[in-house]
Amino acid sequence: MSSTTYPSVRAAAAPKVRSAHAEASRSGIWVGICTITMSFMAFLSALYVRQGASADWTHIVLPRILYLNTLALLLSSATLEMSRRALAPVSGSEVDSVAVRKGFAWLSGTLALGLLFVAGQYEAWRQLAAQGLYLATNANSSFYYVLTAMHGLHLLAGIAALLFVMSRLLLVGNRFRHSTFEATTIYWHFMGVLWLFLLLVLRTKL
Amino acid sequence: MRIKHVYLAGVAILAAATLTSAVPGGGTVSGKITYEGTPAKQKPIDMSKEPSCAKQYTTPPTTETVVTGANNALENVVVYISAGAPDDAAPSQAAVFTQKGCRYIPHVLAFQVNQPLQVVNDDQTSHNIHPLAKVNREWNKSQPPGTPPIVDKYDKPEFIPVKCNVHPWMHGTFAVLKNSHYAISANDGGFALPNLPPGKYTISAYHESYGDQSQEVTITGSETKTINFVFKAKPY
Amino acid sequence: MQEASAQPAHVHAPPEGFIRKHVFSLDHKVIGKQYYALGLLAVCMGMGLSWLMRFHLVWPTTRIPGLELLSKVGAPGGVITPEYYLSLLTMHGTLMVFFVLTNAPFAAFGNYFLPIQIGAEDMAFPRFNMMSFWTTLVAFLVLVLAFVIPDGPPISGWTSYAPLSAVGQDAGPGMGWGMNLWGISIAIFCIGSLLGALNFIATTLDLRAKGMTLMRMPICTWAWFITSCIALLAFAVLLPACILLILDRTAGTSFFIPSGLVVSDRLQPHSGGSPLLWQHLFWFFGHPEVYIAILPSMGIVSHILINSMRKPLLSSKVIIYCMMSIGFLSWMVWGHHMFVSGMNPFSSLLFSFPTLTITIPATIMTLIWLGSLYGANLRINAASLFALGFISMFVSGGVSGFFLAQPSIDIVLHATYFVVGHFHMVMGVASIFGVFAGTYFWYGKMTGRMMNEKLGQLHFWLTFIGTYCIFMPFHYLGLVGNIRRYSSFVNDFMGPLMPLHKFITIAALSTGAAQFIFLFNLIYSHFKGKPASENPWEGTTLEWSIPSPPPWNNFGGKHPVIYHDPYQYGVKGSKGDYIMQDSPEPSAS
Amino acid sequence: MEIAARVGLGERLDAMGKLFAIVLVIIALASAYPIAKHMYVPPEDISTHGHAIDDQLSDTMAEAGFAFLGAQIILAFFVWKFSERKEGAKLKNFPGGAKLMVSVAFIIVGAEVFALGVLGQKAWANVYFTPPRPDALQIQAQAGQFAFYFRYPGADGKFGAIHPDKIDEGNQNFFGLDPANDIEARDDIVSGELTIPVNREVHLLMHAKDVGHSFYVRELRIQQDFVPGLDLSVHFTATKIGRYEIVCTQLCGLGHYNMKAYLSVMAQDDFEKWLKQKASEQ
Repeated sequence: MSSTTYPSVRAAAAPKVRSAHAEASRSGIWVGICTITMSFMAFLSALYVRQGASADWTHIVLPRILYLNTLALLLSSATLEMSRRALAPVSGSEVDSVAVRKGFAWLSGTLALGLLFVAGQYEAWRQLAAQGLYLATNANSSFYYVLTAMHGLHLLAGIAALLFVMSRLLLVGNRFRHSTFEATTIYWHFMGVLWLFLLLVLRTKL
Repeated sequence: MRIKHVYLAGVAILAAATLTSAVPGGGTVSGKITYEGTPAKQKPIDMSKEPSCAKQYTTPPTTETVVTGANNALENVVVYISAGAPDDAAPSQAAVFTQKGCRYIPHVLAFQVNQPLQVVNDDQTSHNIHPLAKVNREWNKSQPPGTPPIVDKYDKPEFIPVKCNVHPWMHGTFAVLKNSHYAISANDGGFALPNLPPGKYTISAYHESYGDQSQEVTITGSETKTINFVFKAKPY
Repeated sequence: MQEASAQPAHVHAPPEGFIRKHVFSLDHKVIGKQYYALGLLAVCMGMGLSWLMRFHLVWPTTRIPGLELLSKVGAPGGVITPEYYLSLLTMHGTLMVFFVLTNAPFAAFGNYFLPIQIGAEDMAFPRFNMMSFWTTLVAFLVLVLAFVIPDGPPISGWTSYAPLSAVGQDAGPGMGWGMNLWGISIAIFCIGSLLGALNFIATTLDLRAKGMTLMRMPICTWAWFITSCIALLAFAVLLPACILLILDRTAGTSFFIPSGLVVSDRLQPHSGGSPLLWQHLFWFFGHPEVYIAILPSMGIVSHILINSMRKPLLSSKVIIYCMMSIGFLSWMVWGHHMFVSGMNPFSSLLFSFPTLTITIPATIMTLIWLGSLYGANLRINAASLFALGFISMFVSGGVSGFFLAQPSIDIVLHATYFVVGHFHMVMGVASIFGVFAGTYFWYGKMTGRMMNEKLGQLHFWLTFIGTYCIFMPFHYLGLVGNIRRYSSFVNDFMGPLMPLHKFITIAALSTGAAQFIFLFNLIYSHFKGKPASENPWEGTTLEWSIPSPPPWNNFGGKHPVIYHDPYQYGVKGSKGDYIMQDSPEPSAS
Repeated sequence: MEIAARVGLGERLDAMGKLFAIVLVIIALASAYPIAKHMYVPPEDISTHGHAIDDQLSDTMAEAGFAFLGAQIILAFFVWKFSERKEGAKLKNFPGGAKLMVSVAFIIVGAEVFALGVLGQKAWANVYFTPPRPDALQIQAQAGQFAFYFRYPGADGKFGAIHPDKIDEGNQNFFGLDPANDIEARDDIVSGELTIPVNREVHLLMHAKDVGHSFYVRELRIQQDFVPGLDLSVHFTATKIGRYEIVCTQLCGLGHYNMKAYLSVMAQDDFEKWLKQKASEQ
């Protein structure tokens, strides 16, 4: 999807009218992020306690592909940012404008990269399994699978949100809502940050 | 009439039908079970946590994993036909396993596949029956005093250790057997398998601590064959 | 500010058809009632279970006719087996803590009144709201499913300590699929509660009417808000714990199961896990959960008390700050459940101190409630009686907490009936009193008909006296050393205590029976109760400015503007001794 | 009273406020009575550290009782005095208002928290912060579903190693000892009853066989969980000869209610006799 085929139109910034509902969805997503962070903190404290609990703590080598996945996820954040810029001027009602097409293209890119990440994570699992490291093999592998699976689930929710926004963009009469899109963006970026943090933990602790 | 029965029985054996293959006046395998070496010392059971049981004994009862009799006789050994005899239809009367004085009576209960099993609680305390079956379905039930007997049956042959989760010293054995030819050695170690129709049999003896042994025997008519089993006893 | 265009589209068209109106409704009021109904169902079950337990404890061998129909294995011939007693105990605790104490005062009343009290047309995310209820309902169904599966309900108590809860079937009857269902149910419940809490917070932050500053919110709104903040973090910890537990049970991992365990003569194929890890995770949720249960009732009771006293509290702000500090402290005290569980003894001291410190805000609140009564013109009715009863219960349950907060005394009282008496009074009965008060107070608003006052007061007297008769003796039993969670008392020290146990059982059965008055009142008044006016209690907050029951979008499309602090009582107002929050007339202050 | 009329209540209700006050006072006094009369108290303490705990308990009881009665009676009094006054009765505010309440709470409760929370911790320290004396008698306690077993090191003073796979309850091998290959295990003395000499410190090494359990002897003022995979220990000195009950206080499964053993405290020479007799049974 080459977004360059379109002439870059510098559109006037849309008037910033923030409705109560938009505010709510924004604080909603931040609250959601708090609780997700909290639950991952719980997992991690479990990891620390479990490591201290007994001497069976070993070491597993992270599959290389994880770094590619990370790259894909970071790129997806970038493309999402591009689409946010593209869609900033789009008003609730406009259909099939250049800006909409452009934003949609960037969104599709984000979606593709997101799916790529998920696929990559799955591949990483298969590589570990090939080494004979399964969920129950040892504490380290258990935590690896649990943490990546949890992050993966949350990311799939993000992908669902992306699809929702894209469908809203395509719908006739464009029911696109900036608040929803913004919430999705924040969530997606958070998924990226969370993954970087998890990667750090996996690398240092496992 | 009798001729007919024998005839039928013969057919039954040949066709390995599930009719009862016991023949009155058939051959008999009998013998004595003994041990050599020093068996593990049986320790007195401390039932003080269950006064209603403890007060039934003047001297504390001992464990029953190895019960011996005069001149090295070995009790509680299940002697059965592991090969050569056809499977029998299960008798309808139930094999009864009684909990009395926080012990299992009998300590070893032998019965047939699909024969009804009845577990009775004669104590004033609540018991728990947990047969640790592997091939059969495992269950784990409690039986408060004065409640109806637990009725169950097993559909595969197996030697099943039985324990009471509430009273750790209570241990017994279910011997679930394929046919009706079995005996449990008495305190003098003696046993007898009567009414065996002619044929070649594998006689096995099972002890909960010392495991399985078997010997071949061939019955031609109404003779009595003597077979003895000797188990190696270990002090620990 | 929220002009109509700012409102989410779905709030505009009133729902059509029975299903959309009453079943899969997006209306926070319907959802609130649904939560209430679920709580009611759960509390009836929980109470029934406690009846069976109390009966079994004092008449262990007496057969209970028809009980064998409930479970043939668990109650052969109608006599409860030890493991079935533990099943009842586990289900009682789980139902009460999760589906009653978390649902009724928080989710039910909160859903119904939080948006109204801040002048919003609905919750911020009505679809989430609906989802959170239906998720909770699924959790409930999964839990009670344990009653009908052959395996039976789990026997490891509502705290499900590992490794008993983690090793599976070998641990005993009910620890197979029964336990799995428990874990799954609680995990689902967490998700539902998280959605709900998120909704509460976003709504409170962003959908307040014009002029409704945070400090102008009624105390109960504050209580629900603070509670949602606690719930948001607490359930976010319980959920991972449940996931790890389920993995240990089903996937063979070893998070909570150490090496070399021999259960039912079988060497368990696990290694290296930490049983204390479960306790830490569980109580890190578990103690805040206590405040999730009690804070909303504190708010409701303050709200009702002010209305009945016809004068504001000495200081609502202080009450709110106290609730905040309790909420905050609740994160540092989980370890006081584990004084004798093999934690480092130094950490016991560290946990003991903040626990004792919680007494300070609790005492301040009590003193403010008491002090505010001075010089009031207290209107006595079922609602205010239950509110006063709450204070009494809160004090009684609170002082016993002072014992358990000290590790040294906990050596003697841990796991005795003293603990049971303590948390039943302060967390169970007290918060249920809050629910009763709220019900008598708001029933008219919720249904359009008032509850029968005479029956209400009769219900109060029986319940108030009854609960003291049940739970005070628990403390005495504990002092002597009566251990909790015993299905029958075969211990040497039990003999002299049996009369007290009989007394408790009789009190429990009769107090339970008294609750049928409430149930009857609830149903009877729905059809035959006196029609409720818009503002029967002469209240000042927004819920009294709209018809009873409120229209589907609460304010009929109007957007209230707030001029006053919530509680303008004892002033010269146009309607009487009070001024509504949304009335432009000058306030006293 | 029109309010009462509106909610469907015929007659005046001021009686109810008074009734509440009376009932509350009765309840408060009735609740305090059994405590004041010491009708329900822990059994006599037979340990060297227990008295500190008992003092702590009675101090707390005094303060808690005071707070309890005080609060309930004040509540009753105010409800009596200020419920259902005649319409337009003058509303008053408590002199001092919220500030007073806050400062009172901080001072009184703060002092209490300090007194009990900080100074009172020595009772806890007595149990947990003092190491066992080197000459303390070492006994290993094992908790399993649903019984306690106790192991004495025997003549060699060493405990044989534990092999979980060797555990065989039917054969009374509760600890999973391997006497065939492990000499240290041969002379270990295993008993279902915890027998200890009087006035000698005992160092109890705690081992859980299957799930969590707890060791509680009321008279000893000792309660400690068995945590699987965690080697904990407690130490205590019994000062009174007698037979006391050991109970499990950590829910451990269907037999929890029946999981108990006995602690018998003997004179030194009786204890040695007992050991000999036990050794002969092994």
